[in-house]
Amino acid sequence: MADSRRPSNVNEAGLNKNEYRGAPTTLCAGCGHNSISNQIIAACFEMNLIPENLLKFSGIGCSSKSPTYFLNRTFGFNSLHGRMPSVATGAVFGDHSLKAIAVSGDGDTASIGMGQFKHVIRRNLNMVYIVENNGVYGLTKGQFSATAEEGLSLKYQGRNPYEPIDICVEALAANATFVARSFAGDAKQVKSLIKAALSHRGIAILDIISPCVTFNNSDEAHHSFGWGRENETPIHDITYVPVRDEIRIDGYENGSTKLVEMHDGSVVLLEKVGEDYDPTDRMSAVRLLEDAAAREVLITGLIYIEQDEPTLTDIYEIPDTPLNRLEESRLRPAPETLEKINARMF
Amino acid sequence: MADSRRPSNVNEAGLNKNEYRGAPTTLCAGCGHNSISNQIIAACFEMNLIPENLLKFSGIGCSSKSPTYFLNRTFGFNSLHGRMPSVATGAVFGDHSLKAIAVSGDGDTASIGMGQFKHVIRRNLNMVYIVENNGVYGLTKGQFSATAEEGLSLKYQGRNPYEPIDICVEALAANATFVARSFAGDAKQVKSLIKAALSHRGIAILDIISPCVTFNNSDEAHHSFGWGRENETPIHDITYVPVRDEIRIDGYENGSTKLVEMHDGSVVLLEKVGEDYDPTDRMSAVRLLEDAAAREVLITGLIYIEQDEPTLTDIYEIPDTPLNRLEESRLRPAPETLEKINARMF
Amino acid sequence: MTSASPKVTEKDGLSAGAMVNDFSITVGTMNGSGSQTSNLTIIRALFKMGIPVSGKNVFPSNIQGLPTWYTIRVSKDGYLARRDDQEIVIAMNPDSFGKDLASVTPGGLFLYADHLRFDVNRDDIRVDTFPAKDLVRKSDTPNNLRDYVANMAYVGVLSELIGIDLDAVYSALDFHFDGKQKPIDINFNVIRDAAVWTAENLRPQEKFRVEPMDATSEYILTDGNTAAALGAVYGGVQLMTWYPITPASSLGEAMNIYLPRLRKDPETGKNTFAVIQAEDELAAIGMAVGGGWAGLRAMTSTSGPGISLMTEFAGLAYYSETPIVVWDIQRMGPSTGLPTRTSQGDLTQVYFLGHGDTQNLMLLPGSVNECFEFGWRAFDLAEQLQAPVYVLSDLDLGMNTWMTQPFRYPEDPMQRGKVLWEEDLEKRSERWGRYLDEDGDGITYRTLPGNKHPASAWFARGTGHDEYARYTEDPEDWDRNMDRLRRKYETARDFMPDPVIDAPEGVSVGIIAYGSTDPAIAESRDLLAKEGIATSYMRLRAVPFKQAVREFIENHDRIYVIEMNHSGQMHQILTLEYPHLSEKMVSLCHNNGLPLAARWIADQIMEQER
Amino acid sequence: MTSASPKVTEKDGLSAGAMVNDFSITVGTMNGSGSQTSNLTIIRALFKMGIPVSGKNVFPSNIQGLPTWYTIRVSKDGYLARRDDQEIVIAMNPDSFGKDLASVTPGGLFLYADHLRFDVNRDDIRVDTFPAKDLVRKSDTPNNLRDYVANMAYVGVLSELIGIDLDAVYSALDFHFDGKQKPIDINFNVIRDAAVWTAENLRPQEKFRVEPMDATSEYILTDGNTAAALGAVYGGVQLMTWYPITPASSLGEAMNIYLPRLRKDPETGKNTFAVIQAEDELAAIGMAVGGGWAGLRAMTSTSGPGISLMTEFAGLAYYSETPIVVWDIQRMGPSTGLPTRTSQGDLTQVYFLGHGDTQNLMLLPGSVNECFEFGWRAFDLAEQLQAPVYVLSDLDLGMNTWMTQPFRYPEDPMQRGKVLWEEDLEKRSERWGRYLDEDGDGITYRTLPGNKHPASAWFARGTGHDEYARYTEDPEDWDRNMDRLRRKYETARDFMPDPVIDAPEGVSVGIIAYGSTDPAIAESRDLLAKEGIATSYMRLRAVPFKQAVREFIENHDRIYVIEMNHSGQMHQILTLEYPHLSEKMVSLCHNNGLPLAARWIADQIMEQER
Ligand SMILES: Cc1ncc(C[n+]2csc(CCOP(=O)(O)OP(=O)(O)O)c2C)c(N)n1
Ligand SMILES: Cc1ncc(C[n+]2csc(CCOP(=O)(O)OP(=O)(O)O)c2C)c(N)n1
Ligand code: SF4
Ligand code: SF4
Ligand SMILES: [Mg+2]
Ligand SMILES: [Mg+2]
Repeated sequence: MADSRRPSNVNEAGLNKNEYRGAPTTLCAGCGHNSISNQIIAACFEMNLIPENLLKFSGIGCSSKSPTYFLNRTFGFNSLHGRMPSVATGAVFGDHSLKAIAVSGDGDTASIGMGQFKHVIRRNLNMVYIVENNGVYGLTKGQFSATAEEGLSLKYQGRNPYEPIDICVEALAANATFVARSFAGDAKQVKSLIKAALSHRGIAILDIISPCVTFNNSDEAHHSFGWGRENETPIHDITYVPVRDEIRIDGYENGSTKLVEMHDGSVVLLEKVGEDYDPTDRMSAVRLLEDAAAREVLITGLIYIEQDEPTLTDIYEIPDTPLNRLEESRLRPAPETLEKINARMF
Repeated sequence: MADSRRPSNVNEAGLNKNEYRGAPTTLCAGCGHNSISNQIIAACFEMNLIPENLLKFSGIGCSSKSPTYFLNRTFGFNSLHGRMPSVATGAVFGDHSLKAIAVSGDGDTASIGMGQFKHVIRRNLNMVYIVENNGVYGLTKGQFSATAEEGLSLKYQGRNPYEPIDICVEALAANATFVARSFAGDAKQVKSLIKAALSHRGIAILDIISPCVTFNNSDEAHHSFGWGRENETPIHDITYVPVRDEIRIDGYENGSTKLVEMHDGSVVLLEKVGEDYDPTDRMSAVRLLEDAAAREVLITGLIYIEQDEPTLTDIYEIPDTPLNRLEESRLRPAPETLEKINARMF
Repeated sequence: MTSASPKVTEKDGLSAGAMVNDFSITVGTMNGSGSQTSNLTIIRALFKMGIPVSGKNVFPSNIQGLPTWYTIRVSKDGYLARRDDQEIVIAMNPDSFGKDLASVTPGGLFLYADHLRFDVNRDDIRVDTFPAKDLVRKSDTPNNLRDYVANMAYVGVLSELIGIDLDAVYSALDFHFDGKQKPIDINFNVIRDAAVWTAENLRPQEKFRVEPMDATSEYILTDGNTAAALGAVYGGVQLMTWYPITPASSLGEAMNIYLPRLRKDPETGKNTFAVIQAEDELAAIGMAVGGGWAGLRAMTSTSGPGISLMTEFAGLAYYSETPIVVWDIQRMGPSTGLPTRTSQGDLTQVYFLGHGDTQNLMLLPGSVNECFEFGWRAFDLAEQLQAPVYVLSDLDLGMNTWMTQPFRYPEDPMQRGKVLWEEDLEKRSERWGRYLDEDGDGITYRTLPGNKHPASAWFARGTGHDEYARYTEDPEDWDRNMDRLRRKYETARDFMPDPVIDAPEGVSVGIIAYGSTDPAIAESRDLLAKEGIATSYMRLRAVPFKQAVREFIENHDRIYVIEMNHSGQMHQILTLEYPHLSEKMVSLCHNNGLPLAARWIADQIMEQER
Repeated sequence: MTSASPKVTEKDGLSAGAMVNDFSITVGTMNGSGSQTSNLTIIRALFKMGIPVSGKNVFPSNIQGLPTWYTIRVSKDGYLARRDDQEIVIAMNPDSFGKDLASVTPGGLFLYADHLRFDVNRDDIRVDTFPAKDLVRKSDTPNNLRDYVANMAYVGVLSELIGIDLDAVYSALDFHFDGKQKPIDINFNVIRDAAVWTAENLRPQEKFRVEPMDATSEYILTDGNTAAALGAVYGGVQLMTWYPITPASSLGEAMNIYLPRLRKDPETGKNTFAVIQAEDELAAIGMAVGGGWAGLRAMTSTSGPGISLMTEFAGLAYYSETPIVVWDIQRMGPSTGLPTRTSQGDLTQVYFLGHGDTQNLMLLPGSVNECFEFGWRAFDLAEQLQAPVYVLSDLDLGMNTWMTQPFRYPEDPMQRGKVLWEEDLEKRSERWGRYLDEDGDGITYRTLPGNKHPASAWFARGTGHDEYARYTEDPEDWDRNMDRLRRKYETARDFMPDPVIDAPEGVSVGIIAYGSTDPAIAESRDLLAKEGIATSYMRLRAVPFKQAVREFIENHDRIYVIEMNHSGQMHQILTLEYPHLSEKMVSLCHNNGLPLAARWIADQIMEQER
């Protein structure tokens, strides 16, 4: 149902794809992060989002640089290492009508950022939180991150003796309302999950294995392209169906496909691949992840979703008018009120 | 089999109980933390531990003050708010033959301390980590902590809109090798669990509900004495049997009792109360906690134990002689070695 | 109703040696025992009688069971500073009995509850006991409340002995319990019974008396943290992010009390604010930075340890030029130090807060009233200067009860600084750049998230950036930006509040101070004047300084820089600003946790001026 | 084997206008393209030829694909500082071609790979191209390595044109590839082929030549972070806790390399050390504090952002008097700033690090060799003074390749400070107290965990404590302890390393500097001498200062304090120490991310001295 008067390279928002791009990337050629940036661009373009209606956030790292490389027309804050969640939390109160997209790294989130990661989830901030997970510190040249698998060996670093932190397990433990895992090598799934996340109200954690081709891409490494291609095991085939295209869905209604209706009316189709999987059941999510870790397979897909929790800004009952547009008359109480207060001060 | 020549008030270490006490408490009368301190004293006394063979650590808070009130003859560090784990980690390398006992609060651990809490677990530091969990910030006069239940109302603070963080769930997510929950009102169980924890090699997380009688002790509050007494549901009866008393165990060997042999040869007896529970199975632990949270009951007992993971100091392969006793000859390489290095510097 | 004993109504109090409305009372109790209500009741009653009064709470860093002291000073001359002398001491706590007894000034009065069984070995003071527990038992107080109410006994005894009007006491209780009759009666009955018992059993005394005055009608009674919170409320605060810490917590809690009452949106009835208790101070300031960047009036409040944790974000706010307000209610450091003792020890740290080259803006409130003023003004400054503004209060100012002038409604409208919205960008011909110094004052124009103009967006960062907020490592770009920040700092001088100067003609001795020491300085100047030493006084209200500061120093031969820290931190900052004047400046520091006393200041200066 | 072209062997290089062993070469490449190997090969070859040489890497804060520059200076006079002039420029990167071309000094030489298709618009320089890709293609280099090896082409071209001995080049490769023949051959073949091609196709030049000297045999070639790590290894470091950050990471990584080789326990073969990569800087310093308290030689290394995060722990270490060593490899701030650019911008922050009243100890290494010395000495000082010791290096010193004197084995045995073990406590009659100042120097005796003596244990805390480490809020206790800390700080002056002073008789102009600027200062003094301006020079090596510092200032009329920051931070610290001498001290700051050049210093001083 494309609009006939519209030039083919322009979406329903009247924008062409370039208007969703950012500055040229300065990341390494082949870096997983670049492909994720591309899927963010594609998803926003295809969803007809207005760039000015979004917000970008990141911490510090190669991954955290990537918001420079998408959505030039979107306000953003490249904050501090591990502290992106707090900056995003404050900023969203400025205009809660904007949808936030955050990009972080495994070091930025699971090492220095663990505390803020946990607490932003607990507050259910309305934000897509992408962890570009490569098991190393890219920007500081290849030290172990907390998600590196036990036994991994890296130049100058020796052998990693610790069990990895599982971003999705941690997200579930903190009661995240949307938890997904994907693989930068699986562009189609990455894009579908980003679209679903953008349609979710509340925090959406996307743990995307995004290989560092420079420092951690040997085939045995669990965050490499090679290992990912070998071991990726989708729990379902995901298709995102935008709001107005429900007609399209009919075909799918059948036993082998699960249908998740999102708040904005769009629909996420989960087509069965292996055994049945219900992403609305916490325990099966936990079991899935425990089992995947034990069997050392890279399961991907929409692991968990819970749609009825209020977001942080819901809880605070602020006006529809963005707070940052309220004028003085609505911010400074009248003089009489102060007289009353003075009188009350004994 | 008490030693007949020994005066009755003296243990096998030749010490009387007073030698395990600390300074008089300055906490509120009736504070749950005080009863925990008493159980620490009792456990160490009954286990015949030498105070100088232990270490004490804490962060900041009423709970973190409590190490002042036990084990006067033990070295300790009352560190910074939320940062006890890092200080303990460094200190244990000074003399890894010492067993560390740490006391923290729910604010100290689950709010500001979440990051270090997670990472000290990941490193499996050989330490008993007690969280005296009262759902509030006691020392700063009663603000919500991150473990406060949703809907709790407190003076000046209003209503808590967030879901609580579950210390045990978080500990499991981070692969803790010993996870237990107890209730300060259940002195016997607290003492048994502390003894078991002291016999565990590796990190032992004890989440002990320890009511703040001054700021959060109304009967409906989930961290109150009233609520605890009403809702405590032990998953088993725990008895700690010290090394030399194995004979005593024989009686117990039967279907209704599980037997956990600890590294030091002591044994923990878990006597069935409700349905069977296997504390060595991660998934049942997770299920147990999920279910308890849903049913709003305070389950207590030894939730999970895994005994074969190396501790942090094991991993680092340091000599048996404590590092802090190595003399210069073992710390400073010989002059020739430096000449070689200079020669190698092109 | 008048005081239970007729004697008091006779105005014979002004006999020789009598000290009318001019002495200090210290009560030694156990914390968590409810004595705070009794002490506030006394203060309020005296205030109600029109007598200038001040209270200093010296409490331990725990919640219940340790000795705690409350000192009330009445001063017909309106001196509000702490005094070392205490003419009347009331002892309620066995653990501090000895200390309390020893602390009575010779010729003074010592009162204690008769359940404390100690023998008194001083004959240079008057000593009386009273049956605190008895009085409560005899009253119809419910058992569970008796321990708390026991402290009301000394209110009654004191009232009777020094002549506090029981009407005034009653209205103090009425205020405290918000008109709730039951608690008012329970407490007042004990007080009245105690007064009656005193009249009947204790020898009246004429030496220390209070008599009604009319010196408080122009004042209110409150604390600096409440004032700061209210100032922020009237300053239009939109985002308050905090983490509990003594002595700053009551600021955040006052917001929880007043914002819901005062800041419901007139149009929608919704909240025009959000107060978030963060998981720690890093998150608290991080949220504030996010909010300030997004155009909100954002603030956080903390104390020393929190400031230390905020250091990295402070640098980001400084360098990304994000407006935020940070209240530092100073307590004694280094490290965790003494959480319940006051100090002015964070100046140099805050001045240099952040790695690399930073210079921060500081406001220094000198009264509760000024806490209110800076509560709103700090936002104007932060948004006009696009920088973090640090307000350095302290425990004494923030938590103690002060008589202060009523809060003044902000005279001028909010200053939101250089912000461009859609229509502003529409109007422009030339391209806008976030860090483009169009006006030459170092302050550039910013746009805010939510702006729908396609040219409005920019990517904020703590890394090197050019005029268009693009990342750059070019040496010239870096230099140019740092020079502009320096320029902005110079511009800031004009925006910061003026120092308060009292420099009489021909006076050669100057005093420089700031913050909560103001009353002590004022009183010490009178003491010095009596000794024939005339002084000028400049109270600094902000860093960086104005021209006037330099002139004050130039116009005096010797300047004493008086402060409550160990290193003479303001003296250090003044030395850096005016090295060529440094020879004139003498650093006088006192920093033991107790508010400064005028006597100490006077002695120090006299020592050097003689 | 000699250089491929016979011409070069003729010693006619010293013709008029020729610059022998005295010019700079800059190579512009793309980072991540392996050019670092080529540049190091050139430096090492020159060093091998006995010619004083230095290299400055100016690289971007990303991993691959952006322009990066490497400047090599040869100086027969042994000057190692950066120069602004570059006589020879080699361009390998299309993205920086224009910039590179413009950067050649008039009369200079510009070489670029012929696959860069640009036209050159300068006739004041000689321009040549060479077939980098061709040469590689013709060589038997495996495909996957060709891009890396391409950069070897310019090594060959340059060697041929200016006369670098190919034997020296070969041994440089031999060293780099640790004797592995295959990579050595692959790279050397390309270099040789390029040299041959050059001899056959390019006009030889005599203007810029290198000729063998004997000026490097007394030196080694390495970087400051490696030196610091090795110094710590020989200082007996037992616990190294770090979190990755540029430019400090290579210090931690050097430990990972050298500790396992050098510090296996002679008796048990086990590790006498632990290196922990912490989850962040708060944990890194927290672990160090725990280790230091437990009697380990504990250290951490970081840069500005990390220092900021360590602030709260810095205060705890200071106030609990816990020995730790903190290396700050300074980079450009404020905030994240320029992670790959050098600066000296953290001085005032570190000096005042921590809320409340703190004064910290700083070491300021001025050479790679001194990084080694302070690597071990810092532990002696920290343990003797029971305080955190901060070693302020910078990116230039830490990461660039320097020729420096060989590392000297620590002259004196380890100083472990005042520690009491079981037998010491046995011996004592009087009671021991952790904070009891028995010697009057402010330094007290400590016991360590594991001590089995029943009287050895104490409870460390950041809160107020008395002589026996018991918690106290008593005002006198607080004062007394702070006074002792001040006393200890005075004691520290005697322990800190002396400044290095060169003050010729009768010279009135003095220079004060510190750290990595040393070579630039030395060279600038020669430039000034040529202009008839004699100067004295004091290189500070530590804060707090010794008497000698004051005397140096007193003995000169004008002192220039030269540093790489924006605020003149050392000038500020000197002003605070010697306000009465401040008029003499002029602050000269240069801070754009590039190491200081002698010319700039000389010009600045001449401007004022003329
Ligand atoms: C406070 C602080 N500490 C350390 C650094 C240095 N640093 C920059 S990026 C980074 C880690 C990045 O790793 P990750 O988040 O996994 O991102 P990646 O580069 O792998 O995509 C570190 C430690 C910093 N910038 N700030
Ligand atoms: C960095 C820092 N922030 C804040 C504080 C103030 N503070 C002291 S104790 C405490 C919370 C204590 O709560 P919890 O850990 O639950 O211990 P409890 O008192 O409840 O036993 C806080 C916020 C501090 N001391 N340091
Ligand atoms: S270093 Fe690794 S993570 Fe960073 S850009 Fe290169 S490939 Fe990506
Ligand atoms: S305030 Fe609460 S937590 Fe603190 S001592 Fe009192 S009862 Fe215990
Ligand atoms: Mg990573
Ligand atoms: Mg608590």
